[in-house]
Amino acid sequence: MSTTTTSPDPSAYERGFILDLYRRLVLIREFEERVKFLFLEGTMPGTIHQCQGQEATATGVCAALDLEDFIVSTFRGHGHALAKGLGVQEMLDELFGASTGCCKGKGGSMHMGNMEKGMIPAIAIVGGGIPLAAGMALAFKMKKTRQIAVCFFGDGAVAEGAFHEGVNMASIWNLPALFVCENNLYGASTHIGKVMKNTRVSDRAASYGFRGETVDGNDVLAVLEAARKAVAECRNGGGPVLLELLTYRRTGHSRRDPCHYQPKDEREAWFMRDPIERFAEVLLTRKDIERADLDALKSSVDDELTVAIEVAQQAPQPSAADLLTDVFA
Amino acid sequence: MSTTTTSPDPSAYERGFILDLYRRLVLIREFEERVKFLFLEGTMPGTIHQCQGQEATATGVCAALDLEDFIVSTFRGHGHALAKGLGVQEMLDELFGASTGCCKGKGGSMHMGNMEKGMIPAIAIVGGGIPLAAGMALAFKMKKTRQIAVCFFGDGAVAEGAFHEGVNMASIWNLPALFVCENNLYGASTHIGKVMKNTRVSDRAASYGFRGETVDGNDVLAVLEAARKAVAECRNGGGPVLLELLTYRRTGHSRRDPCHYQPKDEREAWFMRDPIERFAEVLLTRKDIERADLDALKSSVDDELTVAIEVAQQAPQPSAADLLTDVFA
Amino acid sequence: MKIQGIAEALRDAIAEEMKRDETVFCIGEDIAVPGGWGGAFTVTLGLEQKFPDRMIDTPIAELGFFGMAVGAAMMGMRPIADVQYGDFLFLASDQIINNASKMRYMSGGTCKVPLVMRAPIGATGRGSQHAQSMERYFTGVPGLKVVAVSNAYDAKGILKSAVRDDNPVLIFEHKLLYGSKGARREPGAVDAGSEIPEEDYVVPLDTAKVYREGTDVTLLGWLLMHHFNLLAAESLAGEGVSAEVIDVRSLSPIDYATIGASIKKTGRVVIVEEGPKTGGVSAEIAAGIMEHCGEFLQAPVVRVASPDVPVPFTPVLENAYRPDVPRIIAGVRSVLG
Amino acid sequence: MKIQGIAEALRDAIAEEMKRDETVFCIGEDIAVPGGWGGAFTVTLGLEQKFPDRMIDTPIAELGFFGMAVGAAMMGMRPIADVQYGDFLFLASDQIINNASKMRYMSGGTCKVPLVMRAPIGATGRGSQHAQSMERYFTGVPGLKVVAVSNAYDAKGILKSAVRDDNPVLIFEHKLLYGSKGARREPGAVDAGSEIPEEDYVVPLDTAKVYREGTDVTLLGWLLMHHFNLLAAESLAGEGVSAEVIDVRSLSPIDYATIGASIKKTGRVVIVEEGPKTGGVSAEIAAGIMEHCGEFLQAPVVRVASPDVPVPFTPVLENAYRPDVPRIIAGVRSVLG
Ligand SMILES: Cc1ncc(C[n+]2csc(CCOP(=O)(O)OP(=O)(O)O)c2C)c(N)n1
Ligand SMILES: Cc1ncc(C[n+]2csc(CCOP(=O)(O)OP(=O)(O)O)c2C)c(N)n1
Ligand SMILES: [Mg+2]
Ligand SMILES: [Mg+2]
Repeated sequence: MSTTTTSPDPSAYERGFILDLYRRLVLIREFEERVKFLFLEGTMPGTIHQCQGQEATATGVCAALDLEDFIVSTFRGHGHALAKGLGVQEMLDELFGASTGCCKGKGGSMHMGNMEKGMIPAIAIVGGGIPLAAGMALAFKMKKTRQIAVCFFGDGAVAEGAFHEGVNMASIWNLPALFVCENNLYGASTHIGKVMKNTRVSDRAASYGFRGETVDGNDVLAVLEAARKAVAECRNGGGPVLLELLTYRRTGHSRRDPCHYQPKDEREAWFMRDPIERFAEVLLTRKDIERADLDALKSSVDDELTVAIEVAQQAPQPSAADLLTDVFA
Repeated sequence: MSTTTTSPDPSAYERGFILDLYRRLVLIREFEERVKFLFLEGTMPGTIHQCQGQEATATGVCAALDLEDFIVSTFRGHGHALAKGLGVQEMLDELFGASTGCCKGKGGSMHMGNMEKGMIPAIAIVGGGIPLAAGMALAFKMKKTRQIAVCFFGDGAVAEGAFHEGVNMASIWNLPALFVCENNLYGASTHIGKVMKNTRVSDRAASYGFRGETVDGNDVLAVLEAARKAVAECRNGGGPVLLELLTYRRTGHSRRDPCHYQPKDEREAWFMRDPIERFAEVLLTRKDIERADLDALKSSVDDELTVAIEVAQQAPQPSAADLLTDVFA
Repeated sequence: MKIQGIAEALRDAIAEEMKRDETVFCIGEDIAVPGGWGGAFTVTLGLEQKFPDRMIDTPIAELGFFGMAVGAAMMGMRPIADVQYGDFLFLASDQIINNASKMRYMSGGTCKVPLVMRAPIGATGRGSQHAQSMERYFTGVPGLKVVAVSNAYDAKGILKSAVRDDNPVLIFEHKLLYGSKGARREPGAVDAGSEIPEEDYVVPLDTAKVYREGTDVTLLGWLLMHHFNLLAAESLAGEGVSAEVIDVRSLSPIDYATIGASIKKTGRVVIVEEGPKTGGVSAEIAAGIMEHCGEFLQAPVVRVASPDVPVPFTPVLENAYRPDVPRIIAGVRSVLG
Repeated sequence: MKIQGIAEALRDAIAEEMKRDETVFCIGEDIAVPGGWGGAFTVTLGLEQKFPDRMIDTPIAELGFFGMAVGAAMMGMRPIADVQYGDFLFLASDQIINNASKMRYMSGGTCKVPLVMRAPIGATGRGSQHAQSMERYFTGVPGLKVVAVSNAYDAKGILKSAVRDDNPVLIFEHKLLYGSKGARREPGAVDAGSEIPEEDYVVPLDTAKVYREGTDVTLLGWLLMHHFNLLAAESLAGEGVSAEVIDVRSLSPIDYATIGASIKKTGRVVIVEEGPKTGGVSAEIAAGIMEHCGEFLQAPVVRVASPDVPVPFTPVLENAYRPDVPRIIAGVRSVLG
C-alpha cells in the first residue's frame, strides 16, 4: 500500500481541461445544494443521500475514464452520475419522478443510471454493487474489450461480505475492475473506527493479492492521477486496483440528518479542506486563470441548473399504465 | 503472522495424557474407517464427509479446551465431535438415524452436536458457523463467563462473506473466539491456489487487526501448544485468534469421491506425513512407551467400535410422530 | 394510560424487557450512536444511555450480525436484532432460515434460539430496494414465528412476547406507521398510536384480532393495509355494507380460528396485502381458508394486492402500486357479486 | 432419438448453447475441475475440455459469483450460474431478488439481465441444510422467471429457452431425478429419462403440460411430485378414478390456461408439493385457481404437502416428510368427498 502525498503540478494540464474539472466540481456541489433546497422545501419527493464535500472523488476518477467504461454507484450517486456524464436534466427529471428521467421516474435518487453513458442503475444495497462490478469486468475480459468497470462504495461497505467475495474474485482472475472506496469516515452515523481495527482501507487489497492505494480524496488532481495510473493497470491486465479516497461528508447522511455524531473540530478541520476551494486556489496559481474565470463558470452552472429545474418541475409524470411496463425485456 | 516450526518435546507431557491423545487420534481414524465401510456396504444411510488424515487438528485443539467451552463444526464434523467428547455410541446411533442419536436422528452426519458436551449442531453451510461462533463468544463476554467459542472451518470457507463479517466483528470487540482453519488444500475438488492469491490463510487475521498463526496440522503436539496459547489469549481478553492448521484429506470429499483432482505426488507426500504414524514415532522416543502400548490402545478402540456398531444397528428408529416434534421450544 | 406511537411503544417495550432481564440486548446498525438516530426509525433512540453495555452498534454486515445474534441466543442471551430496511433481510436469510429456524429441530430439541428480529417494510418513496414487503419470504418457514404490528399497543405487547419466547421471532413493522416525528416524519404516514397501559402486558404471537364487527364481508389485512381496511369499512358502511375488519397480525402461524369464526358469519372474504399478489401471504391465507372453513364461503376469496412489479420510485406510480381504499372497496364489491 | 437422463440432457443443452452463442458461459463451484465432478450432480462434467475459457470455477462465495453473473449479464454475456444445493440460494438471494430481478424496472427498461440460474432441490438423506424445496421463495418475485424441470426432454428444452431469454430465469432441478449413474447415483432416485430429438428444440418457460388425461380430478405437481402423481393416477385408475395429471412446470408465471381447462373438466384439484404446506407454491396455485376458474370448482382445492417442519435426516422421518403415493391418493379421496 502506498499513499500519494505530493499534489500534482496544476500547470501541467491543458487550461480547458483543468477548468472543465473545476466546473464539474462546482456543478456537483451546486446540483446538490439546489436538490437539498427543493427537498427541504418539499417540492421534491423521496429521500436523498448527497455528496457535498466529496465532489473531487467522483470528478477525479471519472475524468480518467472513457465513455465506454462503466461505473457502479450507490445510494449516494448524484456526483458519480454527473461526473460520468449524465445530464443535469435527465437527473433532475428523475428526481422529480418524471417519465423523462434517466430511469423514467422508476429509479429515483438511489438508482440513477444511464447505460448509454456508462453507468448502470446505482445500487442502494451497501456493498451490493461490488460483485456486479467484478462481473462487468469479467464480461469485458471475456469479450476482450478494453473497457473497465469502476465501483464506487463507502468505507461502510468494506465490512460487507459482498466486498470480500467480489474483490477476491476480481483479484484471482486479474479483472479490469477499479474499486473506489470513498472513505468519508462514517457509515451512516457510525465512525469507521468503531467497525474496523485497521482503518486504512487500502491495506485490505494486499490480503487479496492486489494493489491498494490511499489518496487525498479532496485533491481532485491527486485523485485524477491515481485513477489514471490504476485505469492503465487495469487496461493492461494488471487489475484489479483498490483506491481509497480520503474525504468527508459536509451534509447529512440522508434527508434531514443534523450530523450530531460528527465532532465539531473534525467537521471544521475538514471544512478547511474543501475540495472546491482548495482546487480554486491551486488554479489561481496559474498565470492564465483569474478569479473571474472561476466566477464565470460558477454562474454558468447556476444558470444551467435554474433552467433545468424549471423544466424538470414541468416534466411529464408517468401514467398509471407505466406501472406495469419495464418488468421483463 | 508467525509459524510454529519446532515440534514440542514429547517427554514434557504426562504419560497418561499423551497416550490419551494418541488413542483419540486412533479413535477418530478408526471411527471414520468403520463408518466408511458401513456406508459403502450400504447399511448406513445418508451422505458422509470424513476427516481421515486430519485427526490431529480436532484432537490437538480440543485437548486445549474445557468442557464448558463450545465448538462449532462443519459437514466434516465427526473428528471434532469425538475430540470434544461426544460418545461413539450417540454418534453412531445418529448416523444410523436412531432416536437414541445425539440429535435423535434428526441431524445426521452433517449436524452432529451435543449441548452438554460443548458442541452445537454442526453447520453444513460453508462459513455459516463463523458468525455463530462470534456470537457465542459475544455471549460469553457479555455474561463474563470464562468460556471461549471455537470455530472449525476449511480453507474453502475463507472466501465466504460469512468469514469476513464474522471475524471482523470478533476482532473489533475482542471476543473470546478461536477460529481454526483446517487448510487441507482443497475446497471440495477445488485447489486453494485457484480461489485465493495469497494462500497463507493466517495472513488474513492481520487485515482485521488480530493475531493469526500457521501450524503443522499433522503434528498433534504442535497443534495442542498453539491452541493452548490461543485459548489463553482468548480467556484473557486477547481474542480472537486465527489458527491455520496445514493438513490433508486422505479420503474423498464426500461419499464415493475418488479424488482424481489430487495429484499423485501430492497425495503421496502427505501420506508420508500421516498424523498418527508421526505421533507414534514421537511417542516411541519415550522410554516409558512401547509399541505394545500403542497396539493395545488400537485394539481397545477396535473393540469399543465393534460393540458400539452392533448396538447402533439395533438402535430404535424414531416413530412417525417424532416428525412433528422439536420444531419449537 | 398514555398515548404513544409505535416507535415510542417499541422503545419502551425494549427498555422494560432489558431492565427485567439482563440477557436481553440489542444489536444492529446505527442503533446506539450518541448523536445518532436510534436505528433507521428512532426505535432505540437514547437506549444506549440506559444500557451502555447492551446496545451494540455493528458494522454494515447483516449476515454476520444476524448470525452472531443466533449464536448469542444459543448461549443463553436474548438478542433483539434490528435491520434498517426489511429489504436487507435477504443478506441475512441464510442465518435466519438455515440456522436459526432449523437449529432446534436439527439438534433433536436439545438447543433453543430465543431470538427477536425486527424489520421495517413498506413502499415509502425510496425506490425498489428500500420498499418491498418481506412477509411473504418468511411466512411458513418451519421453526420461525412471524408477526406484524399495526398499532402501538400491539407493538409493545408483541415485542414483549417475542422477547420472552424461546424461539426465533421475526417482527415486521411499517415505515408509515411508526409515528416518527419532526425530521423523521414520513410523508404519507398514518396514525397508529394507541393508549398504552402503565402496567406490564403482553400480546400473544399467534392470534388475529377483530377491530370492527360486520356481517356482510370479512376484510383481512395487516400493517398499513389494516388501517386502509378500517377506512374502507367506514365508507362501505355508508353504502349499507357491513364489513368485519380483522388484523391478521400473526402471519406464522395464522389464526384460522378467529378468521374462520368471522367467515362463518360473513361467508365472504377480501384479503388485502401490500406487495405483489403472486406468492404473497394472501395466497396462503386464501388456501388455508378453503381448507379450514371452505364450507362457509359463499364466494371465492378475493385478493387485493399490488401488481407483480418491483416498487417504483415516482409517487404517482408508487401510489398506484399500493392498494388503497378505492381498490379495497372494488374488491369488496366483486366478492359481494 | 436417444434416451437421456436429466443430467445428460442439461449437459448437452449447455454445450449446444455455448457452441451456438459465444456469450454463454458457466460459473459456479467445482463445475469444471479436471478430475472433478462437473458440479455437485455431474451436469457440467467434461465441458471444461470443450470450452476451457467459458467454464469458470469459483471460490465458495455464492453472493459474490451470483452478483458477478448479474453484472456480466448486464454487459452482454449470458451466464449460467450453478448453485450446488438450492439451500444456498439464500446466500445469493440479495443479488437475485434485489439486483437481478429489479434491475430492468429500476432502469426504466434501459438494461436487461439475460441470466440463467440452476438449483437442485429435494430431500435426499442429507439433513436439514441440503434438502429444502426453494421454489416457494422465488415464485412471484417480480422480474424473475421460475421453472422446474421434471424430465430430460423438458430439461433440455427449458434450459435452451432460458439461455435465449433476455431475463433472469431460475431453473429448479430435483436431486432424485438427475439420473446420475454409478458412484453419483442417488438412493431413491426416480427415472426421469426421455427420448431426446437429434434436432434443436425449445420448451417455453410459461406453460404447464398435461401428461395424463382424466375426468374426475386434476393432479398438479412438479419435479418429483409430478412423478408420484403419475403413479397415483395409475393406481387410482385401478379403482375407477380417472385422474388428469399436469406438470405445472412453469412456477412463475403459472399457466392458468392449461390448469383452468383441466379443472373445467374435472371440477376437483389436488396440488401436491414437496416442502412445508404453509406458504408453499401450492398456496399461490390454490388461490389463483379460485380467481381464474373458481366457478368450475366442485370442491375446495386440496393441498398435499410436507408438514411445517425442517427436513429431518433419518430416512424413516424423511420418507414421512415427503408426500408419497398413498398420501396423494388420500388427498384425491378427500377431494372426491
Ligand atoms: C445492505 C445494507 N445495509 C444497510 C443499509 C442502510 N444504509 C444506507 S447508507 C448506509 C451507510 C453507508 O456507509 P458508507 O458505505 O460509508 O457510504 P456513505 O454513506 O458514507 O457514502 C447504511 C447503513 C443499506 N442501504 N444496505
Ligand atoms: C454455502 C455453501 N456452499 C457450498 C457448499 C457445498 N460444499 C460442501 S463442502 C464444500 C467444500 C468446503 O471446502 P473447505 O471449506 O475447504 O472444507 P473441507 O471440505 O476441505 O473440509 C462445498 C463447496 C456448502 N455446503 N455450503
Ligand atoms: Mg462512509
Ligand atoms: Mg478444505
